[in-house]
Parts: sequence; structure tokens; C-alpha cells
Amino acid sequence: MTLFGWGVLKGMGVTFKNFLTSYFRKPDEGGIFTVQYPEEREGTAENYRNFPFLVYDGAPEKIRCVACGICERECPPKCIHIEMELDAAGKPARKPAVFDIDYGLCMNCGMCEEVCPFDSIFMDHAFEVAAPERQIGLVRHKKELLKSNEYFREIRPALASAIDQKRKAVEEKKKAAAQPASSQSSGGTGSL
Amino acid sequence: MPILEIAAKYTTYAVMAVILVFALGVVTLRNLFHCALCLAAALIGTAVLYVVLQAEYLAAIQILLYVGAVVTLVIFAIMLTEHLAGKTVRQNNSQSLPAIAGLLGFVSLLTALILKTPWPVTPTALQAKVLVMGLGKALMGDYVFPFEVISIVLIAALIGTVVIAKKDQPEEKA
Amino acid sequence: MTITIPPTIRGIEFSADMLFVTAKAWILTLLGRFLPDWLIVLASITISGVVILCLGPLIMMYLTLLERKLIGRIQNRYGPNRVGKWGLLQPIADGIKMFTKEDIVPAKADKVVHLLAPIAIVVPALMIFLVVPFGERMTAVNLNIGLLYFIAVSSITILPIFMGSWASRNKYSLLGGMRTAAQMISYEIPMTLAVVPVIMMSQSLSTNTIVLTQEGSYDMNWFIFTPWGIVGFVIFFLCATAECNRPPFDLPEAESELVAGFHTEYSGMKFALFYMAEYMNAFTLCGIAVTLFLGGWQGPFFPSWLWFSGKTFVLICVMIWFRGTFPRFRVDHLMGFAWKFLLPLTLINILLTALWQFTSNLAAWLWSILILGVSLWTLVKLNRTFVPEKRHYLLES
Amino acid sequence: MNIPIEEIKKELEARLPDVKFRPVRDSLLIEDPEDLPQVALFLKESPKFLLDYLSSVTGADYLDYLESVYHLYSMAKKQGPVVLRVRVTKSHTAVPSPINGSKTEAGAVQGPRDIKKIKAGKVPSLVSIYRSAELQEREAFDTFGIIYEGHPDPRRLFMWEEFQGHPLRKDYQQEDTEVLETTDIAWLEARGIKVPDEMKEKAKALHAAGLRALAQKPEKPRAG
Amino acid sequence: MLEINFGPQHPSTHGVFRMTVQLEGEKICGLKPVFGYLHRNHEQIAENLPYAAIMTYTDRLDYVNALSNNFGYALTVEKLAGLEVPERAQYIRIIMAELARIVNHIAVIGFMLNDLGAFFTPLLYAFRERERILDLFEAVTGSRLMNNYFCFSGVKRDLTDANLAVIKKMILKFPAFLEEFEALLTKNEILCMRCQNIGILSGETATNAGITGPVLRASGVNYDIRKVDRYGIYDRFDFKIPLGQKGDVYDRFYVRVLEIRESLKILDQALTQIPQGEIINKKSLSILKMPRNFKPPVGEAYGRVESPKGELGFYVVSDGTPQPWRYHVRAPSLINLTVLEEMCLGQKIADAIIILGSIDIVLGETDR
Repeated sequence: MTLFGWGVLKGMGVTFKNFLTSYFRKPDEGGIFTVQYPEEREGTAENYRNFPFLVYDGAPEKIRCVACGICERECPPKCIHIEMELDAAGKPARKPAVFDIDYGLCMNCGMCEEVCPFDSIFMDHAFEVAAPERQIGLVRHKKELLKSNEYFREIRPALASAIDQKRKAVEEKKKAAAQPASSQSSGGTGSL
Repeated sequence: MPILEIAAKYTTYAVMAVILVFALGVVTLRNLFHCALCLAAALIGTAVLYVVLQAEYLAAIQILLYVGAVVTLVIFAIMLTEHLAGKTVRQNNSQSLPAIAGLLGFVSLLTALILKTPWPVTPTALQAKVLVMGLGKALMGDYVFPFEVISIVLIAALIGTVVIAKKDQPEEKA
Repeated sequence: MTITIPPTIRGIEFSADMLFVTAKAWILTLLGRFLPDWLIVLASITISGVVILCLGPLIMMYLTLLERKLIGRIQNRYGPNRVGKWGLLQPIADGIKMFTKEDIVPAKADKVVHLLAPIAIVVPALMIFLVVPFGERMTAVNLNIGLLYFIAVSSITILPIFMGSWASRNKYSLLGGMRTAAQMISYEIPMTLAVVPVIMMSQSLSTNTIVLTQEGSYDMNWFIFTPWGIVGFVIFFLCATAECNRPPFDLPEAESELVAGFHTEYSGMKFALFYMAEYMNAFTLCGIAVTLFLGGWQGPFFPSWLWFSGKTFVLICVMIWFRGTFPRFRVDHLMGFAWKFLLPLTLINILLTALWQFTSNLAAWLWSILILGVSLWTLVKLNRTFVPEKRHYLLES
Repeated sequence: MNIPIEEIKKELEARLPDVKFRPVRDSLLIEDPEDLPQVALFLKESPKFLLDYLSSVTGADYLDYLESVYHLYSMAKKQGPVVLRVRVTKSHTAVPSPINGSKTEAGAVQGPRDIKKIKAGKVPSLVSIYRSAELQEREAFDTFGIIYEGHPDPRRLFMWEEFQGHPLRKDYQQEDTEVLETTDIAWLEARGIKVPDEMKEKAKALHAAGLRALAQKPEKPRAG
Repeated sequence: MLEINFGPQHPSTHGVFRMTVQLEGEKICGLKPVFGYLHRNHEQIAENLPYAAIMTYTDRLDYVNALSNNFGYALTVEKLAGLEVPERAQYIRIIMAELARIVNHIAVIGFMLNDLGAFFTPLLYAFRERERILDLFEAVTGSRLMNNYFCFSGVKRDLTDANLAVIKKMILKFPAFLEEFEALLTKNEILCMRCQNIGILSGETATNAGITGPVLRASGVNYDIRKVDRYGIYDRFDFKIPLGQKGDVYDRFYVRVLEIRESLKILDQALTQIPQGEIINKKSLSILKMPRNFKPPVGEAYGRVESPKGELGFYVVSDGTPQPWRYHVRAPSLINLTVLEEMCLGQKIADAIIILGSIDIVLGETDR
């Protein structure tokens, strides 16, 4: 029979050990595990996904999105709203006039990123999105959603470079195709 | 130090008045819980009175036994017997006649006792230390037999309570 | 009414040991220049009173910080460190928060009693400070029945808890109140009995005298260094933990069952008062434990008040350590522990002390250890519920 | 370890000749719901199957009839599942909202639609045989309105007691929470909450038209 | 007699669970669970979504270990549509599901100790370890809790060598943590007093009431779907099933500790065996890209996995359209509560709390 009260004392020993190690050990070896958030930050993993954003190349006018509306249709909580821009003749300009995402509804599932055939919508790393008001404050319009490809490359280098390469290849193919059969635009089909 | 003594004197009167007020509260208030609280206050006041009379030992015992134990038991009983989360527990005065009879008997006894006591008590007789020592010696010496008998009676009462309380639920432990 | 003037008013000694005593005496002599004698007495009482009244809340405030820091470290985190350096201003921030919070009184509550309860709970907590000997000649009131006074006053603490729990008209509060009453009554008995050996050995009820009897070579003749002393100390400390409702005996406010127990319906400053009483009780109980068993302010080399506060600090840290380690007892186990385990042990301890008083030598040591060992073993054997079952787990494919 | 459905069929035919059933997609459809406890008890106690564990009870709405589906396993023999199903018509359960046609684009509903063969009635509860049915039958009642006869505690599980309708049925129409009905206004006013006149008029108009405030499917997805 | 509402707002009902408890003194003489405070009609939401999009909602069932839910749902739809899963993806699935099991079990033990009144220490020690695994989840799946990682016939992202190294390191370190944790808890007299012979559930009752998972195994019934169904590739690993003796709270607690050890064994084997290769079937890539074009053949399937809470079953009926005709979740958290009253009767209130804690419910799954 073990001594009565031994288990209790052993437990106290464990907590005491942790108390001591919290002063002079590294976090991985039993030290303090806290990250002092606003000052210290843990780097986010590349795959980390938060809210979606739109990628443009170079200037905000050169937006990749063609307002096809696939993400709008596939979004499970239906938080995306897209309206096609019409040119002077009233024809669709293959560009979104309105692109709103309600961050209050979005559940960060990443479906939009998966279904987008034009590599234009991706999940952002920025998680400090607070707004004083739910209805208006959390709805992000096109202006706020647009972010440059450089930013994209910065937060998700591997994916961005893969997509850049793919787009380049498609572009070159298009060019090669365009030279013999001059001026036959084939649209930006960059799907897999 | 006359001023201090005067102050002490009037404090004593004030404490007495407060005790009386609370004692009245005990018998007049409608809410049983409030009554119990008043009782506790009155008993604490009595303890203060003892302190003023330099009988600290008695005061401490008073608080320990009466406030700490008896009143707590009373409150416990109130909570256990009445509806727990309860509406205010009403007190009724339907048995006032026997109560008055009892009170009269008690008062007459008390007066008899007061009349028998040789007043005034000399200050030397109030030496606290002597009192405590005497109390102890008396309890453990001359009066040890009645003291023990009382203990046995108390224990019997305790056991009886346990037995009565147990009877309601014979299948307590499976 | 005779109140003696402290003897040190005239002859002032300057030493670290007497630092606070000297300071008080100096103030009193200063006042003595232009005040009548009887007012000096009042001033003496006032100074002690004011010091205690300030000390109580201050101790409570920094105990909360200490507790949060220590438990934080036990749990491998920092604890409060944002308000001020090392979070030293955290208690003040908490205080401001408490003061500015809305005071919510339930609609059906007994308003008067609800208001009175938190006030009433602080009074006994502060009153105990009077008899705690903080250092040599640093007892506020050197009552010759100090210990009895302490036991008596701490027994009142049940009443305000009852008031609060009953007045809230909340079922959780009520259950908490019932638990408190049962627990406090049960643990008061072993606690009082654990003190008896000390009284027997020091032949006094005065806290000051008890400390003085623990003098010796290097001032280290503490009661804890005797077999009955250590048993008494352990029992007293466990009971003290239970008396001030601290884990693992925190059933009255068992968070996971009763939300917050008797103070479920309290908010703002009233809640803070309950909290304050709890922490002040923890402090005074540790102080009394130090006085009774750990030699009070006795100790070599350092000033007496430092010894006292150091020992108290250690005991409080142990209480916090308990909190950081243990799960909570259950009601019936708690009762069983008090009545079936601690109470018999205290009784045996009293007998042991009597034996010790007659034969104080090596043989007594051996006898004590033998008796204690046998009684502990039998108690554990008799208390089946305390002994964990051995389990064997099958691993099947 | 699956139990072939033929084996059970054979065994059942031999032991319980009165029970009518036919296999539907790897499962046994018991024609008369009243026979269900008998079959379940047999399967539970027959040493060959020992289906002592009822894993899942659920309902399904096939527009013309409701189905109650049971998945049985054997813990002792570590085999299964055996799927039992019974069908009941909808008619006997109170359906508060009118059937305005199915709102899903479901085309072909599997299974022959021989309604005449399906007996109208209630499904006997299996709680006395498998306690695991207790909460699941309540859930199926809540969401589909299948009444389990003999259930010890036949209340709704998730929805509140006063709730009307059964939300998982295909004909269930969602209430529009933005529009108040006359009953809602009465409820609110009984609790001393002021209701704007505009809302009251709307409610009156709705009531006069004999309509309920039902949610319309939005034309466009919602966005700020 | 006193009737008390535990919940829906209460510190230890693990969410918005509510039970009305009848008390006699401290003893419980009646207990009725009340459900539905977190009901969001998960099944109807799912019936209006394409199959692939439902995966995102399964995360929100049992939000402590979303990966097991993903696994169950993916398994069911694969059964329904007859999809094949590549080898490497199988291994990744097992690794992630076992990690999720560890996450769940240590969180449960921590929370149970909190219910017992230990002031957050065991919980925070548990969370310290959980954090490492969640960091890994974030790096691999993109999210800490709502993983949305599995897809039909595969997984969405590959485990890199760096990830595998992190897992390997974690497995090596984990037993030391468990030793420490057990030193703090398993022999503790107070814990034993509180947990032993409390809330006893016999094996027969448990089987009849459809109790599954660690609660069932603590009652001594050897039934683990990983062994029975051998779904995925569980038949390739050598692991044992810990069984309890009495079926009390202590057994449920300790069986979980032992299951963590077994999970570590599985992880160790999976990490050494994992092959190189595809993580998703090429044919199924289109489901990911065009969820609405995925139409499983008419039919139905019932798939189940051993989630850390018990048997998590999905019943999916397809009518050949992109959305399921019927989608049902057999939630272990809900069905394990069937015997709550029986276990609690005659015990003290404090016991009811830990019995509830030892059943291990997550309200997202219970109320759906």
C-alpha cells in the first residue's frame, strides 16, 4: 500500500516543478507558454486562412476577378455579393463593379479560394478585423478587399509563386497562340 | 480619567438600549430569519456588555457559544424546515397566552434572584482572572458530577436527534 | 475602565526590531506635548486601529495579486503584468473596476439584509487583526484571552454568509450558504481542539505569551519541532484553509457547481467586500497558525516583524499552492474528513501532548511517533472512502 | 463485417412468417409498422445476429410518405449494419403549413410510390427494446413529425414546445422573423412591449388575407 | 425538495446545455436534460448545400475535433459515390484524426478536472500541449479548429516533411507530458475520492442505450469502430483498446489517458509507414473545383467513424442531384446523454457535474 496522502504530495510536487521551471526554462521545455500578444506575435503559417481578399496585378485597375460569380454561388453562408461592371455599350466588362464580402457572415471556410478559376480570391492572413458596428462595419467593399500580388506573395510565398508561374505559362501560351492566329482573345481561363 | 469613565458609562447605557431594541425585534418581527438575526445582534450586544464589565472571558464564550453555535443552529433549522428558497417565513403569535404565563414565571424567578443577591457587589469580586480560575476549578472540582451529567444528557439528546432524523429515510445508503 | 499607557512612550530604543513600535511611540510623544493624557490613550488606539484598517484591505489587494501571480507561474503563464511594473498596480485597477461596477440587487431580495451581509462579514475579519502579534510588542490589543477571542470572532463569520445567501433569494446562494454553515461548524471543532495542545504547553490564552514561550536557543524553540506540534499544525492549517473557504475546501463558492455559491447575486463593491473578508481571513488565519506553531515573531538575526511576515507569507503561498493543485472535495467527503479523520486525530494529539509534558526526552519522541503512526494507520484504515482503489486496465486488441 | 440481407430475409421468413417485408436497397422495408418491435426483438435476441446495438434512428421525407430508418449493429458479434425501415403516410400528422410544392429541385425520388400499400398510422416506439432510441425518436418526431407510439417521453427534442411544424420536412416553410403576425403582437403587448403601428397594420393585412408570414427565398444572396 | 436549473448559462455545463435537477439536500432525485439551445438545424442547412460545401459545416458539429467529423463525412460520401482514396491521403487522414483524438481527450480531461474544482492547472497543462497540435493544424489545414481539411477521396493539402518532423518531435515529447499529468492526477487521493464509484454505468445498460466511445469502453465493453469496421487503413496498425473495470467516472477518465497512449502508438507507426504519392484522387479534383457538378448516384449510405466522443455516423441519401436528399448526423454527444439521469440519481450535485463532464459532450454536436 502506498502511503496515504502520497498522491496529493506528488501532485504538489508537479505544480511546484512547473512553478520553478516557469522562471528559467524555454517555452518548449516547461517554461512560460504565453505569447504577449500585441508586442509579441507568433508568425502565422502560410496555409493559415482568415477572410478572403482580391488580388490585383500591378495596379488596382488590373484586377484578376472577372465577376463570374462562381464564388458568390458556392459560398456556403452566402456572404459574397458581386455585380458585373457594364461598359458604355451596356455589355459586361468582365470586371466587378461591386464586390462586397460580409465579414460578419464569412466563416473562413476557404471555398471561394478553392472554386475560383481565375486565381483572384484568396484567404488573407490579417486577423485584426474589428469594427464598432456589425451591419455596416464588417462589410468590406471592393476597395478594401483589393490587395496587390506583392502582398499575396509576402503572406503566402509558395502558393503565390506557383500561381504566378502558372499564369505566366498561360500567358506565354496565349501569346504563342495569338501570334499565328492573330488577335483572338481567349479570356483568362487559368483553371487547372 | 473621569471623561473616559463617563464615556464608558454612557456607552454601556447605549449598548443596553440597543440590546433591548434587538430583543424587541426578536419577539415582534414577522420574518423568522430577521428574528434570528436580531437574536444574534442582541447576544453580541450582551457580549459587548461583558467586555465593558471587564469579563472578556465570558464575552468570548458568549459569542462562541451563542452567536457562533446556537444562532447558527437556529438559522439552520429555519432554513431546513421552511421552504428553502422561501417566501418570507411568517411568524404567528397564536400561543401568546402560555407565553405570557411563562414570562411571568420567569420574571418572578428573576426578581427573587435579584432580591436575594447582596448588592452592591464589591469591585474586588469582579476580578476577571479569579472568576475564570474559579469557574474552571468549580466545574472540574465541586460541580464535576452535575457537569458530566449534563454532558451525558446532551449526548443523549444528540443521539436522539440523529435517530429521529434517520428514521425518515431508512434506505439512505444502498 | 483602566487602560495602561504603553511603557515605551518615554524610553525610545532605536532598532530595526522595534521599528514600528518606535515609530508609534514617537508619534505618541509628539502628540503628548499638547494633548491630555486620556486623549493620548485614544490616539494610541486610533493609530493602531487606523493601521489595521488600512492594513486589512492592503493585504487583501496584494494577496489577490500574489495569488494570481503564483498560480500563473504554476500554470506556466505570467499572471497580471500589464498594469504597472509586474502588474503591481493591478489591485488598484481591480478596485476601480469594482467601485464603478453596477450594484445589482435582485428584485425579490431582502434588500436590508442583502446590504448588511457584506458589511458584516468584513467586521470579524478585521477584528481578528487585533490579537495577531505582528512582532515583538506589536500586538494591537494584548488580550489575555487572545486565542479564545480569535476563536469566538472567527465563529461569527458564518452569520454574514448566511445573511448573504438567504437574502439573495437564489437557490445557488442558498445551497452555498448551507454548505458554508455545515463546513464551518464542522471545521471549527478540530481547529479549536488543535489549539488545545498549544494552550496546554504555554499555559496561556494570550497570543503574546504563546509566542514568548517558544523562545529558546536561537529563538527556534518552535512548537512545530515537536511531534504533537507538527500534527497540530497540519490539522490547524487544514482547518484554517477550510475556515476561509479556500481550495480544496472551497465548497461554499464551488464555481463549477454553484456558480459562485453564497455571493452569486453580489456585484461591484459588495462582492469585493466578500472577497476582501476571505483574503483577510486567509491572512489572519495564517498569522495565527504562525503564532501558535511556528514561533510567531521568534527567530534569529532578523527583526521580529520580518520573521512574522516571512512565515505568514510562506503559509499563504502554501495555501495558494493548494489552490493551484487540488480538485475540490465533495460535501460528504469534507464532512467525513473533519469528523472521522481530523477530530479523532486532534483528540489523540491532546493525549499525546499530556504525555509529552510529563516525559520530555528521546523516549517521548519514540512514543509519540509510535502512537501517531498507529493512530494514523487505523484512521486511514477505518476511513475506507479516503483510500483510492487500485484499478487494473485491460488492453484488448 | 456486413450481414447479407438475404440471410436475414431467410431467417425472418422462417421464424416470423406473419411479418411482411421486402428488401429495399440493402435494407428491409417492413410493410406494417406494427411489426417493427417484433422484428427488432427477434434480431436482438436471435443468437445468430445478436443485434444488440441500435446505432441510429432517423426519419426521412419522401414527399408522399415519411420513412423511419433504423441502423442496427451487433456489439457482441461485431457485425452489422442491418437497416430496417418503415413507412408512414403524412396525412395523420398535423401539418400546419400548406404544401405549396416541393421547394427543392428533387426530381426522381427513389422507391416505388405505391401509397395505397403504406398503412397510415404511427410507428411503435423501440425504446423498450433499445434505449438508444429514446432521444433519437424524439428528434425524429421533432424534425419530421413521425409519431412514435409508446415513447415514454414524447416531447420535442430541439425545438420548443409551442413550435409549429416540423422543420426537416420538405414542405416546411420558414417563418419570416422580420414580419410580425397578429399572435406575435398579442404576445408582445401582453408583456408590455410597444409595437409600432406600421407593424400592426401589416399583421392585420396578413391576417385578413389568411396568410402567414413566411420567408421568401432571397432572389439575390445577401450582402451589405 | 429543491428544483434547480443547471444551465443554459452555467460555468460547467460545457456550453448552453441545460438540465433541471431535483435536489433533496445535496442529493439528486431527478434530472432532466433539456436540449436545443444551440440548435441551428444543421441537417436542413446541409440538405440545401452541395456535397462538398457540407464539409465546412461538419467542422462546426464537434468543434473540438473537427477533423474526425470531416473524416466521417468524407467516408460516407466516398461510400455513396464509390470513390477511391490514394494511399498517402489515407495515412494523412489517420495521422490527422489521431491528432484530433489526442486534442479532444486532453481537453476533456482538463475540463473534467476543472469541473472537479481544480483551479485551471490541469486544464492549462493540457492546453499547453493542445496548443502545439493546434499550431500544426494551422500550418497544415489553415485553421486551428474549423479545419475543413478532408475532401472526397483525399485531403486538401499535403503534409510536408517539416510537418512530419514536427509531429514526430511531438510524439516523442508527449509521453513525458502524460507522465507529468498522471503524477498530478491519477494517484491524487482527492481525485480518486471524487471519481471512483461515481456515476457507474454497467456494460449492458451502456450497450442497450447506444452509448459509444470511451464511455462505453470504460464500462468494459470492447467495441471500437476502428477495430470493428477497420475503416480507412486502421487494420494496418497495431494498437490496443483500453477497457475500464467499473464504468465509473475514474475509469472514463483513465481510459481516455490510455487511449492517448494508444493514439501515440498509431501515430508512430503511421509516420514510419507513410508513403509518397498523391494526396487526392485526380478524378475527384473536379469536385473541389466545381462542387455543384458532383452528383453521387441515387442511393444511400451510412458511414461511421470512431470519433473521440463515440460513434459518429452520417446517413446520406442521394437522389442524383448536387444536394443530398437526406443528410443525418448520428451525434454521439447526444446519444451518450441518454443515461445521464440514470447515472446521476442518488449522487450529489457535485457528482452530476463531473458525470456530465466525463460523458464529454460538445453542444455543437448535441444540439446540431
